Amino acid sequence: MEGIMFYIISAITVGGALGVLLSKDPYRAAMWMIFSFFGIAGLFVMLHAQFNAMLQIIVYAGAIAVMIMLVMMIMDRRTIESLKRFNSQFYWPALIGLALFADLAFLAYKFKIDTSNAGKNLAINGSNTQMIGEVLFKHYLLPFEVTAIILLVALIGAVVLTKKDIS
Amino acid sequence: MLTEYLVVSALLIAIGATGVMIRRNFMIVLMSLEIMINGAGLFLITMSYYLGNVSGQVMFIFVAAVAASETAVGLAIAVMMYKRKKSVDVNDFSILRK
Amino acid sequence: MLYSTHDLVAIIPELILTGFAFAILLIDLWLPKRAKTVNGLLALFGVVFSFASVLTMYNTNMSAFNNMIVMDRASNFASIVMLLTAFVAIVMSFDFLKREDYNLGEYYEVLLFSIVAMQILASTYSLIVMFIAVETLSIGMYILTGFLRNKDESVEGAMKYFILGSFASTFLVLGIGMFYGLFGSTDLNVIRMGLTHASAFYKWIAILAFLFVFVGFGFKIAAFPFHSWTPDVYASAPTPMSAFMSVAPKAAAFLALLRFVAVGMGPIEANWTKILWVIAVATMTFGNTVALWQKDLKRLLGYSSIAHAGYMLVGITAANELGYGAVMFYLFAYLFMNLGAFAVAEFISQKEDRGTEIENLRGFGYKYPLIGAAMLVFMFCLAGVPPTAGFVGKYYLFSAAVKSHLYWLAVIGVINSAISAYFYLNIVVVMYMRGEQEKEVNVFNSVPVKAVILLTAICVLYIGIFPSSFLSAALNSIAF
Amino acid sequence: MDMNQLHFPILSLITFLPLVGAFIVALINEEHENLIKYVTFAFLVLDFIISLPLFFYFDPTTYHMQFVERVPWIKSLGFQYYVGVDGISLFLVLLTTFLTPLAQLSTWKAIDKKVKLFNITILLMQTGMLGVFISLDMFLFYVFWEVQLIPMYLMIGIWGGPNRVFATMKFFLYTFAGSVLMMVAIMALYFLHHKFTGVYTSDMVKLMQSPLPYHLQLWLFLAFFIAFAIKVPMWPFHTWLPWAHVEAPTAGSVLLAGILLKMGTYGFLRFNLPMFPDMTHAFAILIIILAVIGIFYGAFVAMVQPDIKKLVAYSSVSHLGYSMLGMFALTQVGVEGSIMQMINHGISTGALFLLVGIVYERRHTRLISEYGGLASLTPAYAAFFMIFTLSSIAVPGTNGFVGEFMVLLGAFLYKHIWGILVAFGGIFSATYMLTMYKRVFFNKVTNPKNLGLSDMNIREWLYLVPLLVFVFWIGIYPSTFLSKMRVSVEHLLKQVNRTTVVSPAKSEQVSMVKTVVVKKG
Amino acid sequence: MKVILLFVILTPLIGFLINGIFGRWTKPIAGVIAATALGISFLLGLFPIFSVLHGHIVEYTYFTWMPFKEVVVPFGLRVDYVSAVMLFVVTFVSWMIHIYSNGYMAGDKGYARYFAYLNLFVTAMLILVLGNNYLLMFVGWEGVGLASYLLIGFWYEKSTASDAGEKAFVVNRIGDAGFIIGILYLVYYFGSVTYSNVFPRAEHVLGYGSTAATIIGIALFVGAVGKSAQFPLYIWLTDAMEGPTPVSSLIHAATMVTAGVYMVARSNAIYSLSPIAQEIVATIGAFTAFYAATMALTHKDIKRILAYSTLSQLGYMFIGVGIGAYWTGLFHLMTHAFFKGLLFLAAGAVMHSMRGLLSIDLMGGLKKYMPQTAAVMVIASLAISGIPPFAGFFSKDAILASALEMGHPIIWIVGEITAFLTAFYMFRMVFNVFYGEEKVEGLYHDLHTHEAPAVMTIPMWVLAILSIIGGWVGIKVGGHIPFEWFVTHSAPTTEVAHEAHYSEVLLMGISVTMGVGGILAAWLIYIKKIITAEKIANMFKPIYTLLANTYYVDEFVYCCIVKPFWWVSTNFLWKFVDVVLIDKGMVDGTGWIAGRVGKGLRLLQTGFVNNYAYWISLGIILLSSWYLFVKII
Repeated sequence: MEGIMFYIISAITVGGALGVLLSKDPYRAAMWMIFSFFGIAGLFVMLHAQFNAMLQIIVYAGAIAVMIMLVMMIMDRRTIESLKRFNSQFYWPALIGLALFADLAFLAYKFKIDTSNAGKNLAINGSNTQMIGEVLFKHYLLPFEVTAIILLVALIGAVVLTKKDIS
Repeated sequence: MLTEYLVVSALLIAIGATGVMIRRNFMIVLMSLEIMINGAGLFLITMSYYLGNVSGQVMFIFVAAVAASETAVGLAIAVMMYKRKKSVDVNDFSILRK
Repeated sequence: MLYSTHDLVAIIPELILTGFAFAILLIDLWLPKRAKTVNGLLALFGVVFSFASVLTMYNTNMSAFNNMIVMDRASNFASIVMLLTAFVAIVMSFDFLKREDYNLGEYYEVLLFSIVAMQILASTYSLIVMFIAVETLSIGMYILTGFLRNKDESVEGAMKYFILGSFASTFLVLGIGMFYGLFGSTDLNVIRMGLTHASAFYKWIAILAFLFVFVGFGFKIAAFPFHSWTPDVYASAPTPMSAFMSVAPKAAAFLALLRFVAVGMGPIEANWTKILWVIAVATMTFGNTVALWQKDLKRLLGYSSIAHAGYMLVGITAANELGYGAVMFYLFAYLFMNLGAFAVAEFISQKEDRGTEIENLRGFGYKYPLIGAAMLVFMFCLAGVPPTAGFVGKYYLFSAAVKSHLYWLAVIGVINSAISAYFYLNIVVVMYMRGEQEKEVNVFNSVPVKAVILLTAICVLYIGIFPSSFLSAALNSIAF
Repeated sequence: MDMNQLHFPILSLITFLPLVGAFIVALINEEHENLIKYVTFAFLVLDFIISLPLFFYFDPTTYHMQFVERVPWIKSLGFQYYVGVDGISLFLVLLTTFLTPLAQLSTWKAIDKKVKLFNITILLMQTGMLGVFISLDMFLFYVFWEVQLIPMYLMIGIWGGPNRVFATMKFFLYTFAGSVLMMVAIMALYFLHHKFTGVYTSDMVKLMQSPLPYHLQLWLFLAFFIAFAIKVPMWPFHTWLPWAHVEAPTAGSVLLAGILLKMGTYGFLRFNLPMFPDMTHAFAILIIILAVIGIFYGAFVAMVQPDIKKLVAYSSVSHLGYSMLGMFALTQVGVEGSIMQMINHGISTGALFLLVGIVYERRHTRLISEYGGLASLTPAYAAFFMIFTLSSIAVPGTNGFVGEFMVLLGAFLYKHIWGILVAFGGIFSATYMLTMYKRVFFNKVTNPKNLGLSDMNIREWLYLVPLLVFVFWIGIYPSTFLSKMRVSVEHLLKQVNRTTVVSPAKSEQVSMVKTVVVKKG
Repeated sequence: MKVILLFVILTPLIGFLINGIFGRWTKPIAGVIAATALGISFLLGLFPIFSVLHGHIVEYTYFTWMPFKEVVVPFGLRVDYVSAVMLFVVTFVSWMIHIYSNGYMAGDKGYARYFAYLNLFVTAMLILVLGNNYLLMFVGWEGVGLASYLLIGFWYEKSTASDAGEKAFVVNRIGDAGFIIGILYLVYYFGSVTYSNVFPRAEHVLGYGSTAATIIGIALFVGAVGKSAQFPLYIWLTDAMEGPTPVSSLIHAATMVTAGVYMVARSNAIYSLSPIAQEIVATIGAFTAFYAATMALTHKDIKRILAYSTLSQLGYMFIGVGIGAYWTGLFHLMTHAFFKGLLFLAAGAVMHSMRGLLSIDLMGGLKKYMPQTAAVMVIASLAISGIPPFAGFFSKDAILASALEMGHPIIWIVGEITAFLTAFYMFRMVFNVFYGEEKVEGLYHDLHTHEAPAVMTIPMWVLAILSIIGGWVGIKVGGHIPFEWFVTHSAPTTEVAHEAHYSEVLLMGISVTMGVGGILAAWLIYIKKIITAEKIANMFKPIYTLLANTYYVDEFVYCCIVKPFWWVSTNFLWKFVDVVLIDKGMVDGTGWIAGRVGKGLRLLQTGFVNNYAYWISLGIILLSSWYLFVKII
């Protein structure tokens, strides 16, 4: 059962990714991306990462996808739709992509770790979120603070790069 | 099942990377980058699950935050590109070479 | 697991900078356009105070935030390098931003935040913190690269830097994930412990994980084949920022790499030294040979910085204390020579940050004798000719390789520096030996820039002739 | 062991006085060209005068370094500011202080642009050159070795002929490429010495006793060999020399031929011979073959050169071949002859370049075919030229003969065949020099442009006469010089002839002591 | 005495320095200065000579010239029995010629320079003669070569003169190489080059008949061949006649060219140890004597005839020293210095009054205009032809007789034939120049031909007297030949078991017959004209052509040695090996490779961001594949 679920969800995920890769229309690609992100969220759920699954949907499938759509909307539709789909030479990079996949897949195939604790220790009282909260604010406080900076920088950057000229 | 999850992750990364390498539309390149980073995120979560260690999930939060900020900047760059050349074709931006 | 003020002490330099960045953020809103220089001064103060705090706490050795961050001599040394770079870059920016009419507070904010990120990068043993820091500083750099947003090159540079940076960071995440998967932690000390007792299989996986992590660092330090963004970005970024990002992020990334390989990867040293050997050779050779064909000073310096990254990788490949110390010393020396050279590039640049073609240096040595002489010093320094800091640095890097019996690496390195002498000296040729330029070129006659050029030249010579104390400091800083 | 009989840092004073001069000249306004020339000249002459006590207080009875100064420099690696001279370097130091003022004097009129920069360059070069000869610390040696490239590079590049850029680049890159290999060897020597003795040092005097095993000497020897062979230059590493000489201004050629080339031969004497005795014996034959090829090849090619300076440049290849031959004959007289040959070459070839400069200054061409019949127009000039030509072709009574005979004798005593073979070299040196002399000075004046040539003026007399004195001094009474180098050369040969077998017990012990890199968590 | 001996050398040196440095001011009295210097030198030289005559060898060391560890070379002077002869000859003849030159060179614009060079030559020659070791001899050896170079090229505006000077120097250098090799061997075997160290120990160190002695002997002889212009290095001497005639007289006839003979005689202690070396010396000498004589037959230029004659006579001397009868060689050297010096001076006088004309075809009947010159010329020619009681007779006869005595009949025959040829060509010249009719009408009138001034004739007469009486020291007195007795103090004749005793009178008779026969033949052809020279020439056309072109040796040397050498140096060594192969190929090629690598790698920087991503991916793939697929665990 779990196996079937996994294959269905991963098919959605990978299919979405392929959709992004292959579709000519960027709007459609964005849709495929959201599709894929939902798939990933599904996989997260299967991996007992409920909080992250929600995060995935909110941040990626929600915020990021919306942002991308939004930006595309301010552009001239024809301009960005009329772009060629691929580079003039796409077979070489496609081959490289395949090789990269072969590489990573082989690595995945060889990647064996001690799985005796699989699925354990991921929640306190059944709450994954609480567990994450504990670890995040006790153990990973500093990186968390730094993420604040990164978001601020990104904010400033987005503003400064796109705002109208002073003159 | 570990291997299968990892293969999915590998697929996502490879597809994303291929997207970066063959697509000309900056917006789609951006999406491919998102897919890549999600592939890597999936790796973290998988590890977290099989190790029985929640740190991986926490790390994913950071990765997500980073990805979000990157996207913000990336989109800003897209707007700049569009403003300069009315195009988001990455190949239109290739005066710096050799 | 409670945090206390003790933890905050360890990040005082970062806090100071952050504080000043916020101050600029706020004050900038109320500043009239003609008073925007205040932003720069504030940033400068921030850097100075941070620098002072680093100096004060130079010899402290503490870790904080649950071992997420440490303060040791290495991080302080790197901080000094970065803060000096930042100081110089800010000084170089004053008139530059005015000329380009981009005198915005954001520039300094982003700059300060990136320094914070670099300092964190330089002072952590945790891979995930490294990742976040790398990303923070990268985002800062993307923004600064594209800062002259009405310039095609700038946009292009930012776009390339962004795509490739994100691309590489994915692999960094993957690598971190692998380490996490293997050892359940991203702390380098834990990884080291794990590796020491790990089976051959784990070690094997660890090598691959190392490779993926290295993609991230290699990208930042511009190692071949992750270098491709470097020339484009250096050529397109605002010159003070090219200068800044050719030194400071590299310093941070190199120290992080050092911690990563020397501490985390210690048990598989035999393997990664081989990989780094290949990469170091390729990087040096690529940087130097391609630089032979460059016509633009900034672009040339971009390739040259690739080559210098290669040299520094030699020090890491040597995998001994001398090599690590040499890397630190080289960063310190590189700071002055590279900043000086970029300052000269800024000095000759025109409006919109153009006109940095080498040909524009024609007769430069006679028109501006002092600055010409300084450029001469920088060029010989970059080429590694005594009595300059560059020579001493290179000497230590290669002698570390020799110490580890990597004779061929050292030989390839020195042959590379002979090749590099060609294009550096070619600039001297243009400055002194090709006669005067026909058309008058208006240089960017900025007093701070001139001061930077002369001071860095003096520093380069001083460090070259009396390197002893600096070298001791660099060697002592590497005691992980 | 260290001696400083003057109890005064005389060597540092000699070396850095020109640097001070350079600073002072830098402060003078560019418009006061004459003042600049006078000040520079005064500094150089002062430097020469200060260097004279070296000669008078030199103790010829000991091989130990004299006038030694020792100050820690780079403490973490044990590098020192360690200088001193012995019988081998003494005369090279004196030659430098002697020749540079003369070279500077020759440029008073020839250099008409960027006078200030030029004089600063000469002063800097003086410091660099002296530094090479007095350094007793390997690292210090290397620093000076490279430093003096810079002023020479500028001198050829800025004040050179039409192809100056190519020439100067070739000069710099070629020598630089060679010397960076030496740098690696210096590093390796430093660590290997530690490996076998447990001491980190770059003290050359100590390193000369380094017990390096046979197989390790090989690569080190080769690296040093390449660096020095390029500098000498030995065949086939010589092709930068004609370029550099042809394009360099007169003073540049004089210093290049007179002193810079000696750094190569000096390097062999300081590094290759005493530090790698086994390899010295093993490679002696190869180097001798190259030297002999150089002697003849240089002469043959010099014979057909259309340009006087190129001719003299190729003759340098030939002359320094003698020097190398004598050195690697590894006999007392051979090595002494090699040193004599260095000094002689500095004097006579330096003088020849000065002479070529005189006529170039007036006619702006160095093609032999442009001249002819100068003997009737400028008799004094012709006479000087003749004397230095004779010195160059080693006519007895001049300095050239003493050196060449010593080398021949040294080579002969090493292996008869080399002495016999090289004895015929004199035929060809006579041929190329005299053919050139004939075509420039004899026959009728065919080129009307030469008719207005004026003979030498007082300034030119002033810088040629001192050289003339030495031509005959060395030629007639070389004992002055030989007596000072005797003991040092004897000691050198003793070092070369020592055995260097490392006892197996010791090497095993060494392999156990591994360099441990501290990498704690 | 020590100072006197030094001043024998220093006086001409001072003369050289005065005239050389202050020539511009001393020009009017340059000749006087130089001749005075020589006179003083000659007079000072008499003191050591007298000392030697009284049996005291004079030797002083002044300072150490080259103090090597392996060999110490002193600067010392030595007058012994051999060098006393040379000292006398050199200073005296030089003095005469200096005086003569005062007249000959009068009015030349290089007057002071000429005398400076001449004094320089004498200085060098005296060092050669008086030096007490081989290296000092070598100093003089090259010094005279240098002076010869300068004097041959004295009229440097003539390209033939400057060419000849250079040729002389270079050819001499070939010989010098041999000489120096000999010295090297001496140092090797003896650890010394001083005569007093070498000669007494020679037999002990080298051993009779040893290879070492042969090598040293041959090496030194190579030097002698160069300096004394023996076959095959004689080619420079005839060209050397481009110099002023007194120079030819002094350097290329009387003194310098005999240095080789002097050196072989000097080294007799070594040569006596090596029969092979002796044989070679004698054979080369004999061959050159004959060979040069044949070439002298056809030449028309007085000076060239005399030059070939010099070669021939030098051959005789080498026969003398080669067969072991060293005193005969020296004896002939001395007499030859007198009469050949005189011949050249006389030729110079002719040339002087003929405004430089030298061809015997233009002259004839000159006796009427220049009676004194004609007289001394005849005396000298008789002397060279070996007619008693002139000097040449005694010396030549001594050589030939010794040759036969020492068992060299072939050399003796060659010598006798050469004697005939000598007499013939000498009188061919004499008859053509001084006797018969004027060949060109009014030439003498146009040229104002007249007798030379006294300053020139007096030295000629002095030499003429010596040409007559100079040989009388070779007359046997009471069973001794005085000259032999004197010289053999230091150069004993090699003792050979006398196989046969020839009648001395018979031998003299044959010699005289040869001389007289030659003169007669010349008389018949050129005065009586029983058969014209042209007819003989036509009869032996090929031989005549060969001889007239001096066996085509110069052409051979030019075509087969000089030219190919030049071509190889230019086109192969320089333009190909040096410029193309080493410089462009190896040196620039290395740089070019670096550049090409850069140009290739540069293509990676396409400017397209996608491509940049390729390289990153490829880098990852390549690096990881190595560990993933190849180095799997």
